[in-house]
Amino acid sequence: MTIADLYSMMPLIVIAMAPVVMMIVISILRNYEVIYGFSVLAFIVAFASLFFTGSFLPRSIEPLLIVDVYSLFFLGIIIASALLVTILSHDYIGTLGGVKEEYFLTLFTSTLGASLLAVAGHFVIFFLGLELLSVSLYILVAFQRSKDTSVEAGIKYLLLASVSSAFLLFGMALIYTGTGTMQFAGVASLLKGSDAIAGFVSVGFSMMMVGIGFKLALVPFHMWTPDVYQGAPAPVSAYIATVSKGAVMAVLIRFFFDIRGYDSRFFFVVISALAILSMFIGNLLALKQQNIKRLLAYSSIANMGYLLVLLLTGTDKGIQAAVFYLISYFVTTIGAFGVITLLSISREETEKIDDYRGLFWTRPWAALVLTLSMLSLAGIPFTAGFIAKFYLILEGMKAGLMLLIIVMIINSVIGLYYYLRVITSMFTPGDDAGLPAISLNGNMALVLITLGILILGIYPGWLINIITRLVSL
Amino acid sequence: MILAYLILILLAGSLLALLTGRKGNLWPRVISVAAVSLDLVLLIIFSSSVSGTDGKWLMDLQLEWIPRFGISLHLALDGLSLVMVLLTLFLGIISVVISWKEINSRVGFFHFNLLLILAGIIGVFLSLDLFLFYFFWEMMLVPMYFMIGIWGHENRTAASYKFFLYTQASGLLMFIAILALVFVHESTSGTLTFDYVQLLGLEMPAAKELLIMSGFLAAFLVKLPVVPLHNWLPDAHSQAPTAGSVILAALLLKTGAYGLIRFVVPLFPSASAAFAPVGMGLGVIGILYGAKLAFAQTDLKRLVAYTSVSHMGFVILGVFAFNVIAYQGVVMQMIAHAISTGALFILAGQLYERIHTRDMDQMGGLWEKTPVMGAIGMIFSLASLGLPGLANFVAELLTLLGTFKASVLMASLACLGLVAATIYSLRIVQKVFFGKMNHEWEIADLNLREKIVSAVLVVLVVALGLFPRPVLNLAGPAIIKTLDSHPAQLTGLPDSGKSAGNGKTASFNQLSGMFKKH
Amino acid sequence: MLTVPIETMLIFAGLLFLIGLVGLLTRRNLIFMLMSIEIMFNSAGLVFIIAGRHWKQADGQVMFIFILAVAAVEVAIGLALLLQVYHHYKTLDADSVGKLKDNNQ
Amino acid sequence: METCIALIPLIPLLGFLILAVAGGKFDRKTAGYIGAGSVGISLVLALIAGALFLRSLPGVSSYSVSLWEWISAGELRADMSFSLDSLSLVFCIVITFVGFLIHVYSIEFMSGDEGFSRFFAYMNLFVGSMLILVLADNILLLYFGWEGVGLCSYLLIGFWYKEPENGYAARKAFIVTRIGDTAMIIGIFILFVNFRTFHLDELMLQVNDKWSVGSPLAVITAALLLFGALGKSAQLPLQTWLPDAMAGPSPVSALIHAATMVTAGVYLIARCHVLFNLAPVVMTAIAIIGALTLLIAGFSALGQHDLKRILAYSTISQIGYMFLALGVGAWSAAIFHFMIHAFFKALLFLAGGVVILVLKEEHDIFRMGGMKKEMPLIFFTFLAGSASLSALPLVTAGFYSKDPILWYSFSSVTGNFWLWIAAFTGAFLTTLYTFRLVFVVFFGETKLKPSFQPGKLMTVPLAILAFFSIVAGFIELPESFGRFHLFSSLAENTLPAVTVRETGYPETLFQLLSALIVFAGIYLAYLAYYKKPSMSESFEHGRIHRFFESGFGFDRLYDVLLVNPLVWLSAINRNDIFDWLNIGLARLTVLGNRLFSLTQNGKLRWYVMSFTIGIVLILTYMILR
Repeated sequence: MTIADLYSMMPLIVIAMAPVVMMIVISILRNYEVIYGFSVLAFIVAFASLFFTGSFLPRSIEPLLIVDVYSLFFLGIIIASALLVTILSHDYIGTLGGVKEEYFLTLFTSTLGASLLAVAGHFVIFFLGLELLSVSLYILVAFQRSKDTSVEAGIKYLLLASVSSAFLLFGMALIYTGTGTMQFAGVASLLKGSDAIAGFVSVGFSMMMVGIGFKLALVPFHMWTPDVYQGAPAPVSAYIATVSKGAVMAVLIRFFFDIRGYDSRFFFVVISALAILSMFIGNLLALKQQNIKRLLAYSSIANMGYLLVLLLTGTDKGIQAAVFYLISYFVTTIGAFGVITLLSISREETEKIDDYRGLFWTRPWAALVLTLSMLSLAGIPFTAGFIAKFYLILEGMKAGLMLLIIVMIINSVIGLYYYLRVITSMFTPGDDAGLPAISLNGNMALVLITLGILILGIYPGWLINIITRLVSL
Repeated sequence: MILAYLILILLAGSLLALLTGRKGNLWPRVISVAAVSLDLVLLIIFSSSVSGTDGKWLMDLQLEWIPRFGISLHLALDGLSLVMVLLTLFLGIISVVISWKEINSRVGFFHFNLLLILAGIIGVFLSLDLFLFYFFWEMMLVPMYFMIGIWGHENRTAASYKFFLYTQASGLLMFIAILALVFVHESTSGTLTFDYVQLLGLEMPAAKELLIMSGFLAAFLVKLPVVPLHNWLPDAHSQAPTAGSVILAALLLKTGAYGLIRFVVPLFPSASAAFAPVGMGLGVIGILYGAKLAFAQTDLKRLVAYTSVSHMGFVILGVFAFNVIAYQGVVMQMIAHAISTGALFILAGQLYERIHTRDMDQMGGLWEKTPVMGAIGMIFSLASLGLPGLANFVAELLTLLGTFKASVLMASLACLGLVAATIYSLRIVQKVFFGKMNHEWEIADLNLREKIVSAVLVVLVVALGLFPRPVLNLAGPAIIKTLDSHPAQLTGLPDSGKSAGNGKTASFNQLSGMFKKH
Repeated sequence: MLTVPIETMLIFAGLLFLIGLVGLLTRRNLIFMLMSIEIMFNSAGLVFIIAGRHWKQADGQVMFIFILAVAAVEVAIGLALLLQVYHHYKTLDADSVGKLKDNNQ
Repeated sequence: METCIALIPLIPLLGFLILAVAGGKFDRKTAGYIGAGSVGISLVLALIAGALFLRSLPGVSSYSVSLWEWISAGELRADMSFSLDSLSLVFCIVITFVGFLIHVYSIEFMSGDEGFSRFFAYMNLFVGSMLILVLADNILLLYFGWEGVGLCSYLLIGFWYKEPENGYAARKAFIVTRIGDTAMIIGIFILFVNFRTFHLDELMLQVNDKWSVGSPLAVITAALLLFGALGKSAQLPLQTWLPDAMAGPSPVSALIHAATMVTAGVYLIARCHVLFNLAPVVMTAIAIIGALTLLIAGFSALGQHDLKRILAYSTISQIGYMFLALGVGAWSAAIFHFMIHAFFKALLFLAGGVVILVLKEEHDIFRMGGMKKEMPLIFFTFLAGSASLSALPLVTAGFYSKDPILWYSFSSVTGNFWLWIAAFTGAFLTTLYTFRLVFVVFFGETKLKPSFQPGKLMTVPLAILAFFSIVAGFIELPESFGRFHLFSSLAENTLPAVTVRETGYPETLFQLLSALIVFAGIYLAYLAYYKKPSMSESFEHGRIHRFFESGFGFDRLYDVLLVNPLVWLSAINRNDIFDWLNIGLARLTVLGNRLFSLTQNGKLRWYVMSFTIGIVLILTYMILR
């Protein structure tokens, strides 16, 4: 391992070191604000180190890690999202009773897991990263242990995630049995060589799909999503919806493209089916949902369904579109959850859509952010979601995936209905039911998010240029 | 650059209105009027300084936007769009003025939306980049949805959903079609571009052309609207606040018609020619079905909404007749309908303000109390039935005549719409202003502000009825250019005048020929 | 030494996995469910061992050790959560822990 | 000259504009002066134009003036331009002259009405539109006036808007005529598509040039135009609106019946005579329709009790005569009858209006009586009008105008015996119902006392009209009376002369017969309604009477055939069947929502189950593929 290898792992090292330092600090001085400040700083440093790392790329640390621009990009997305979630969590977690400093610590460990996924080139890292992510998330989901739903969500998430991990693991084992290697590239090269894949290798891929499908919340592995989103503290839901999914998407794309899954009819059919099911069922489930967190959960199911379309394009451009879509989806989702978080008191969350009545008039600023988020999710011009959908449809159509695109269009319309329901509720007259005031800290995050949504929506050219220049496999 | 300013001024105005909304209700109103007037003045000054009768763009602006996809901010103005933009700005001012007293809550936000809609509509009329066009096309929806949903009548929520979902669904189909078109162009020429000018004259297989065109048609026909895709309209129109109804009827519907002329016909010449019989049929169905339903309504605004369906039937009829006369008629119809229907909605709003109902069964005999309002109502009802001397007559005449050249059968059926229009229009006057008073309404006649608005509209509808030439002359070159190379024009729809020159023979063949064409 | 064909071994592991899965589906007690998951993990571990032996690599065994560690973590956190669940719900019946669901049923 | 022509229609329109915009601000006197004055000025201008025109004859047979280019699109071009020839000159003068008198009369008649200035605004618009119609040099402008006239009839019939029936009558008038107009506009389209011009003279030239006699296009076009004319002129089968149109004030009826509206159809056919000449079938149809209408309307008039409805049916009947004349190609006879009819019908309506006014809106003639004693002046003028309407031989203008029609219906090349018989029977009916009216209203005992005596503003116009009803006929004498054809020689500058066939019978014989029938009619009326009222008793209450009273049941027929189905049609599907499309879709998605919502039951084991189902499905696909 050379020094360059070390440099190329800088972001990971920063993220890994942060919890260590935090533990030490906590043991010396248990102060919420200090820990919070430190974690924000650490994330910023990690993010900054990305640029430093950039000059040493691409580099693969055999046989486990692949650090290339692609993974760097995902790292950036993950870290930035985690940073935003951290900032948004401040007020919410601050009002929790009992120990709460460990929240940020756990956030780091889970981010480390997610980061590992982004650079994974090997089943071991894949598995370890996933487990690190999951285990930390169990804690985060159930962090509010005085609340029964939070605990329930935690145990549900734990059990189901474990089952899915078991599937994933069994699948990996089968593939390893068939190919004798656990490196993505190795698996891919072996698969290319032989036309007839052994039966159990295919079974292995299928079982891996369960594990990945679970994390991405694809139908029919989606059922945990609404329950966990609802039970978990709002910022954690945001985290699950973004970082966790983004990381898994990163590894899925890499793996899928390595083995050229899009060329296989089997994968094509299965992924298409998952995508179509996710779109329809996700959107239909959200249609009449009264709980905004569950609604966002269902919406995330549908959105992952949309994203799968790009997986099937099998081109760099498809990946680029996916990256753009993820970025815009993250900004938007964090925006939506951010408003929920900031308007919630940790004991009693503001999660019914009706709770937001009159928000337009009592809290125009928060309402604006939530409205923008909803419009962005619905893909309306002026928002990031519009360009993202456009990009997605563009690449999807170019790859000739007409059926999926049509399904997506139909679902966009269904989806629009429930996003509008949220907005309508906000401008329906109602009273300010004692929602908490938003702190400066929270407002800053909201400003960032709003700018993000608008800039990506109005002038996305620069980002698209960067992505097309840098991101490829 | 002036074209971009037109939109930017409105956007800036909308933000200002939003921000000053807290300071008081007057500010947003003044700002809105100022912004729209400024636009109008600018446009008039600059458009009068450029002259172009040869069908070229009067103004043209192209800025980079998303170069990766060949998307640019391409705005251009020709006679047709100039007419439409002028109309938009004019009715924009009217909309602000009529909301002066009607809208008293969230005034800042209201005007924010209003100006945003106007910006979107102007964008639609000016865009020459298909992506930009779609961008503006969708941009109009959200503020309109707010307008209906916040300031609307009792069923506003359902109406706003219906409006948004309908138009969004059809818009997405158009979006797909845009992409498909762009890809076809890319595969033949190798460049990815959304630019209208470059996409013109693209050769493609007939089936594909038809398919892509149907995507565009979906969006435009829903907006127009055409039966049976019209259901969003009565709800949206009747539930929206007055300014919303006016903008919906007078402007939003026109974007559909504009889209047909600007995009469908030039981009898909042969497919549109093939579609013509169906299109005309839809037009006729719209005319008659809209009229039939208009007659059955008791809700005044709903009635007027269905008359829009009927009147827009003439537009689609004319568009698929592919000749200059019909197109001039379509342009006139857009303007005339905008004015007359807008005025009727304003009237309904004024009545609602006074007696708090839109149910015509509750009205009656109001002439006695409000002769001025009655006279205005009468004039616009007459306009709506196409009385000569008013703008609608010129429009319907040209449309029908143009259609007659293309298809005798369709035009003749559409003429039945004239009778139907008489029936429903007179019903308005009869039910609202004539007869006995059902209730002892103690209502005041129009005040000065309302009088001025109505008077301006009356003057306009009469002036355009008697002197329609400014509009016709403005739109003329653009129309001729649009139709110039259209196959329906070249293959020769029956040119009976010329063939009749052969003498007194073969008249019967001619006639049967005329019937057969479509 | 008796050599068992790799397919047989895989089927054995598969059955083990299936036992875990069926256990998961049939048992209502959360502790039993956790145990079933352990079985599933271990069946996967078994396959890694088999494969490692088949390919004459140490990778499989390394992976198994990772699995053991991870499983331990899972169980540790799982049990901690179970305590909390019991605290709130006074039961470990999986079907009774169901406050989170769609309400409009 | 040109200015004159342009100003003739514009001045009444200006009057309309002033009254409409600022009507409320004037007192009644001013409003009346503006209203009547503007028509008066038009009259003067028309007379001047007429004089100039006559002086320039025969050198120049038409003048035209173009104001501005109205519509131009593609090859289409229509100007706001007027032209004056002998045909339009006659119409102009009659319209302005009779119109002026009616306006003057109205100043007094309407003096008690609250909508005074509105009334005059409408009346001015009416006259203006009619003038546009007759002066238009292109058919589109003609249509402009045509519709304007229809509008004004609507406005004026529904003038007393508070009675819903008036509104319905007004609507009926507009809609029925609009049906005709729609046919007409299609006819105009055909003309334009074939000749690419709207200009009337040019059109007629080209029609003559390019279409052969009896060619289908010519026939269809002529038929369509005819249909338009039938609507406006209240001929079969579109006659039903006119009797109901009595809802308006009496001067309005006078204006509609005498000078404007209903004669528009006659004008149109006369104006397009070239086209109609090319369509002999249509010409025959016109003649037959005219004959049928005059009979049906004559019988219907006999069945009416309402004074104004009697006059209304008599108008339909008289227009039927004009159509008959047009149908047999006796163009100038038709126009001549139009002119004379304008005088006496205006007179009758105005005089009748006075009767109704002074009897406080009593319309039933059987509740009147003895008016001769009460209002002798009205009686004499009314008598003059009646005599003229009945075509009392030699002394009335009606005789000179109607007699040629009777004669040509037989002697024209397209005329025949049956047409003559119809016209002849019609003449008898006319006399009968006219003098029924006279005897019932003016003779016998006084049943109602007049509430006041009419003033000068009313009586003077009556007197003038009475004068013209008697003497105006002398400008055109039948062939058998000598060669004095002032009118037809003027008209024949524009219209072709009638072609007469050799019948073998002298004209005098027919004149004698029609004179006899007139006297027979008067005598019968005298017997049945004055001398021995019992004679008519059984008739007045019989079933036939009811049939006549209902105008041969056309209204009922149309109700059953058209109106009811339409009302039914609008009643069904009031809520728009296509809405179910949305409702269905919405329900479908909500159903999907409910269905899938069931799966989210919060049960852990079920969630694991879904995993299992998922993997089983995938594996199944893998194996089966």
